[in-house]
Amino acid sequence: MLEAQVEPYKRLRDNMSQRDRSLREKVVSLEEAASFVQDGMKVGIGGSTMSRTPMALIWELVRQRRKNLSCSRSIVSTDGDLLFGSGVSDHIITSWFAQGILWGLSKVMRHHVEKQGKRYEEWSHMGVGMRFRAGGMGVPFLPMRAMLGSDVLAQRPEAKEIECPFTGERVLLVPALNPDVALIHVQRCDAYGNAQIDGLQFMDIDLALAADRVILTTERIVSNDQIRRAPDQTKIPFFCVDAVVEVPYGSAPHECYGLYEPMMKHLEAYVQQVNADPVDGMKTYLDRYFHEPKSWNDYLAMIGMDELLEASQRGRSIYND
Amino acid sequence: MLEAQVEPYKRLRDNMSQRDRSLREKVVSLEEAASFVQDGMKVGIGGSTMSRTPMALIWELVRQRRKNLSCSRSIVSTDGDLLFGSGVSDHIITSWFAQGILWGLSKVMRHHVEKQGKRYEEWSHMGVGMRFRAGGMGVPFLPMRAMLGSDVLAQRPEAKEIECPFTGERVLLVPALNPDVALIHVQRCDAYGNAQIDGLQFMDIDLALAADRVILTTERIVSNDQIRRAPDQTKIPFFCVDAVVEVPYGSAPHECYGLYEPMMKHLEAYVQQVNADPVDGMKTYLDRYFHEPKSWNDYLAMIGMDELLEASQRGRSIYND
Amino acid sequence: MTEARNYTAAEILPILSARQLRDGQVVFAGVGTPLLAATLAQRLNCPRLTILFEGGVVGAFVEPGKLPPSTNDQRCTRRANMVLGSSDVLLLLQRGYVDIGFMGGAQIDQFGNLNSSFIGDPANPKTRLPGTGGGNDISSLTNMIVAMKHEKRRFVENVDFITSPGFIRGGTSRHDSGLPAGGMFRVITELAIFGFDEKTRRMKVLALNPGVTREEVQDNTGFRLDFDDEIAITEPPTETELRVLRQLDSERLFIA
Amino acid sequence: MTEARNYTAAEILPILSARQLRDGQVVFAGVGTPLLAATLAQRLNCPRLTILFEGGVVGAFVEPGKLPPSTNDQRCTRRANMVLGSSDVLLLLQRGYVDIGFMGGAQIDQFGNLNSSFIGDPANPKTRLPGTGGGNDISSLTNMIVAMKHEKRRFVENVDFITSPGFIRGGTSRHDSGLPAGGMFRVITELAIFGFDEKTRRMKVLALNPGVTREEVQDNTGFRLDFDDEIAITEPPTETELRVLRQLDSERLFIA
Repeated sequence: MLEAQVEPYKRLRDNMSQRDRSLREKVVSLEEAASFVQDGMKVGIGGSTMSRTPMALIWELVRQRRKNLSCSRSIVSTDGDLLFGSGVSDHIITSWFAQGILWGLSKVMRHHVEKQGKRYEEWSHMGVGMRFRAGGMGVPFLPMRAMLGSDVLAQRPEAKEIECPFTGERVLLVPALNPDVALIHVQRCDAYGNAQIDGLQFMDIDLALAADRVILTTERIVSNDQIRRAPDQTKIPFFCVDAVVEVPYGSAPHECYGLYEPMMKHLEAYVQQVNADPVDGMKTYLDRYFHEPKSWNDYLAMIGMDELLEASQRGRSIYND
Repeated sequence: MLEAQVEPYKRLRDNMSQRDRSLREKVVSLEEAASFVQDGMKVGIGGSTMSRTPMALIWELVRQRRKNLSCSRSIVSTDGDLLFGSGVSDHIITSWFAQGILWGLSKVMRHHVEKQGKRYEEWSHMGVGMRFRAGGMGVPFLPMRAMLGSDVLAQRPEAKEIECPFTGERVLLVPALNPDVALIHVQRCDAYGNAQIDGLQFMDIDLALAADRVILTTERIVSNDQIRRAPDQTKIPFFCVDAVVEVPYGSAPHECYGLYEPMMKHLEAYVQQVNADPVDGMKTYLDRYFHEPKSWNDYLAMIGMDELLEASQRGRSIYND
Repeated sequence: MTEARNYTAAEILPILSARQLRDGQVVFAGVGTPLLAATLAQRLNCPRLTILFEGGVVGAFVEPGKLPPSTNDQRCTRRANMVLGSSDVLLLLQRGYVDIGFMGGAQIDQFGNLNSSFIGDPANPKTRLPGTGGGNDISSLTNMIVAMKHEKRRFVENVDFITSPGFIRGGTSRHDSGLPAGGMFRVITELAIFGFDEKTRRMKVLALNPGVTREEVQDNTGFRLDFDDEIAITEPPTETELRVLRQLDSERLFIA
Repeated sequence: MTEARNYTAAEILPILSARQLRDGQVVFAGVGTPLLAATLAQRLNCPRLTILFEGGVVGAFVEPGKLPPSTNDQRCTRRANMVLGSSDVLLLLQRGYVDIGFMGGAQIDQFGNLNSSFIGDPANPKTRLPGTGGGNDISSLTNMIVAMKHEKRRFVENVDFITSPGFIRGGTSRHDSGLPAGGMFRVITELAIFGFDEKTRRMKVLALNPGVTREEVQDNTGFRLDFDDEIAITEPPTETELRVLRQLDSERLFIA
C-alpha cells in the first residue's frame, strides 16, 4: 500500500498527455480555480512558513467546504491550522508545523493530531524538497544523506535505505511526490501562466513541475511581452499551469516578497484566539473572516487599511539600499 | 576500477574541509589561475558548444603545455579540437563533439580518436547533466530514464540499470562526476567570486557545485555591493570559487551571452585550416594564435578589431526589443 | 522526377516537416532543419507553437535572417518565455511536458533507430561521428519527428550503433528496455513521409512527395519498405511556404 | 548565582554562542538565538562570517531592529550575496560547503540528540511538537552548535525521539548509521558550555558561565555529566556585546 504512493511512470505520462499544455489564456475567478481541487486530492502548497502562502486559494477552499485533502508543503504555519481546523484537510506532509516560531506550539495542530486523529506526516525539510524534486524530474526517487539514524526516518517506511551500488555507502531513497494539484502564489505572471518569482523561491519550481495540475494566484497579471523581456526571471513555464487568478494581497496575512511583510497584528490576534480555544476559537475565526465576507477584498478590508499599508511599506523596504 | 570513479563521500568531505571557503579576495592573473590545473586532473569545462567557453583559460593551459587532462563538458566544439590537438587532453567526456553543426565532422577529433587512441567518452546530454548534478548535490548517483535500450548505454558500464525499489520500473543510475577543477566563464562576478550569469546557464551551476576547485574568468569584476543589489541573479556563490580572473572577451572566438556572438570569420578560417590537415594545420594554428602572442589581448588583436566589434554589436542586439 | 520544380531538396524538408506540427504543441527542436521547420510552422499556421531548445530555452521566436548556428547560442533565446539550465530543459522531456521531439538524422534503420556515433565497429570505428547530444534523451522520452536526407547508405536495415532509440528491435522491445513513453512518429525526407506500423514497429511509407514513385523510394532505401494501404501524395510546397522559408533563412545556412 | 548581573539569561545565550564562531566561517543558522548570535558575531569580530538561512539565502546581513520572525521571511535576504531555492541551500550542506550548523533546541540528551517532534510515545504522544524543519538535515550533515535553555526536563538521558541526530547512541553509532560527516560540536546554555568526548561521544562540561558552579549545572541536568579536566570559567558579557545585541534585537523578539 505504501509502495503505491509513487506514481508509476506510465500513469504520470498518461495524465500529462491528457492535459491541455497549449499556449492559451487561463484567467479564471477564485471560485472557478478552487474547483480544480476535489475532495480527497493530494494538494501541494507553495511558499513556506509565512511567505507567499496561497492564502486566497486556501480561504476559498474553506468557503467551499472542501474535505479530506492530503496537503504537502515545505514548512507549515497558520495555513496548516486553518486546513485542519476547517476540516478541509486531515493529512499534512511537512517538516515543521506550528503557527510561527514566535508563538511556540500550535494548540490547533496539537488538538487535531493528539485528539482528533489527524495525521501530521513528518519528513526533514530536505526530505520534502527531494520528494517534490523527484516528482518534478519524472523519476521515482532521489537519493539523500540526511534522516539516516534518526527516529524521523524510523516513522517513514515510505523511504528506503539502500547500499549505494557505486560506493557501498548507506544512502536514503525518498519517493517522488506528485500532487494532484499545486496551489502557488507569485508576484506576477501572464495570462498563459508564465510566472516570475522575485526573491525567495522556496520549493515552488519543483512543486509546479511535479504536480498534475497547477493553480496560480498572482499579485498582478502582466503582458506576455513583459515576461519575454526578462526570460531568465521566469521560474514556472506556462505549460505547467492550468489556471491563473489575479488576487492582489493574495498571501495576506502572510508576506509576499518585495510587496508586503506579514500582517502581525492580525496574526497575533488570530493566534491568541485559536490557542485559547482551538475548537470554538477557530470556528469563530473562520465564520467571521472566511465564511462571512462577500469577497477576498472584503476579507482584506477586515484586516484593515492601516495594517495592509504598513505591511506594504515594510515589504517594499527590502529594495532600499 | 570503474567503481572507483565515484568519490566516496568521506573523501569529498575531507577535500572540502581542506578548502579555504572564507570570504576573501581571489583575483589572480591568468597564468596563476592556470596553475590550479595540474597534469592528469579531471577538469570540468563550463558553457556549451560555442557559448561561454572558458577559452582564455584553455588558451593559457595550452601555452603552459599542460597534459593528460580528463575533460568533461556538456557539448564540445572547437575547444575539444584544441584540447586534443595541443596534447593538453587525451580523454573527453561529453555528449557531442564536432566543431559546430555548420561544419560537419571534426577531422581533428576523428584523427585523434580513430588514429591516436584518444578517448571520446560519450554520454547523452542529460547523462552528462545528471552526473554533474549528482556531484553538486553530494550524492553518489542520480536516476534517469534515457540512455536505456541504446548502444550509448552499452558502451557505459560506469552506469547501472536497476529495478526501482518503489515501482519495479527499470531506471538508470548515473554516477556522480566531481571534477578536480572547473573552468567557468561568466559575465560578471565580484572579487570574492560571487558570479552572476545572464541568459543561458547550461550546466555551470551544477558543475561549480560539483568541482573540488573552481576557476572563474569574468568579463568584468564588479563590486560586492552591485552583486548584493540583485542577489537572485547570483548563480554561483563565492565559497565555491578559488580564483577569479578578469578577462574581457574571455570566450573569444566563441560567444558570451549579451556581449558578443561567435566570431565566425575566425572560426571559418580555423575550421578550413585544421580540417585540411588535422596535424600540421593544427600545429600551425596553435603556434601562431596560442604560443606566439605575448598576451590574451594580443591574441584578440590577431582576431581583429573589425570582427570583435561586429561580434559585440550582434551580441548586444539580443536585448533589442 | 520529370517535372520542373521551383524548390530544392533542402527546402522541401523543412516545409513538409512544418506541416506535421499542430498549433499549440510543445516541440523540442534540434538545430538546422528542425529549428527552421518549427519556426516556419510558427509563422505559417501554428502561432501558438511552443519551441524548446536544448541550450535551455522555452517558447522562443527565432528572428528571420538570424538563425542560430547551434541550439546553445543566444539567438535561440530571442523573445523566449523562459531561459533555464540545459539539464532542466531536458528534464521537462522526462516529466512529459513535450509533445514532439524534432531532430535531423545521419543514419536510420527499419525500426527508426538513429545512429550519429560510429560508422563501423565502435571498438575500432571507420568513422567517429559527433555523438548523441540531446538526441538520445529526446528520442527516449517523447514522440519523434525526424527530417533527413534520403540516401541508401542512410536508410539501412540495422544501424551500426543505436545512438537514439526508435523502436529498438521492433514489437515491444522499446517498452521492454525501460522506455514506456514516446517513440518514432514520422520520418520526413525529400522523397516521402514515413510512419511506423503499430505492431511490428517497422517503417512504412505514408505519403509520396510530389512526382516521386514507390520504386524511387524503395531504390533509395537499404531495406524492404512497407507501403500504407491508403498511400497519399503530398501537396507541393506553396508559394507562401517557400517565401516565408527563404525569409527565415535569408543567410542560407540550412537551405543552401 | 549570588552576583548581581547586568544581563538576562536570554541575553547571555546569543553572546556566548557568538563567541564560538570564527571569522570567515560559513554558518547555517536557524531562527531566534542562532540568527541573532551569528548576526552579532558579524558585527563584533567576524565581519566576514557567511550566514546561510534555510529559506534560501547565502551571505545575508540582517538589519538591526528588523530581525526576521522565521528563516523564510524576506528580512533574511537583507544585503544577501545570493538567493536560491530551499532545497538548493540545504544541498550546500550535503555537498559540505558549510562549517557550522547553528540551532536552538527543545530537548537534548547525553549524546547530543535533539527532540523537537514528540513528548511521550510517538504513536500516542502527550505533546506533538512542531517537528524537525531543517534541523535533521543540518545536524546530519555538518558540525553543530546548539544554544538552548538549561532545564532538567530539557537535558535528559535519552530523548523520547531523535529528531535531529547528535551522536545517536555514542561511540561510532552516528558514523555507522550512514552519517560520516559532522556531529555535535558545542552546546551553549545560560549555565555552561559543553563539548563531546572524542571516544564515548557523551556530553561534557568545557566551561562554566560566570558565577555558576559544577553542582548547579549537574542539578539542572537529567543525566550524569562529565567535566573536562581543564574546565574553564567563561568571561562575562562585555558592555560592547550587550550594547550591540540590544541594538540588533531592539524589538526584543528573542531577548525579552
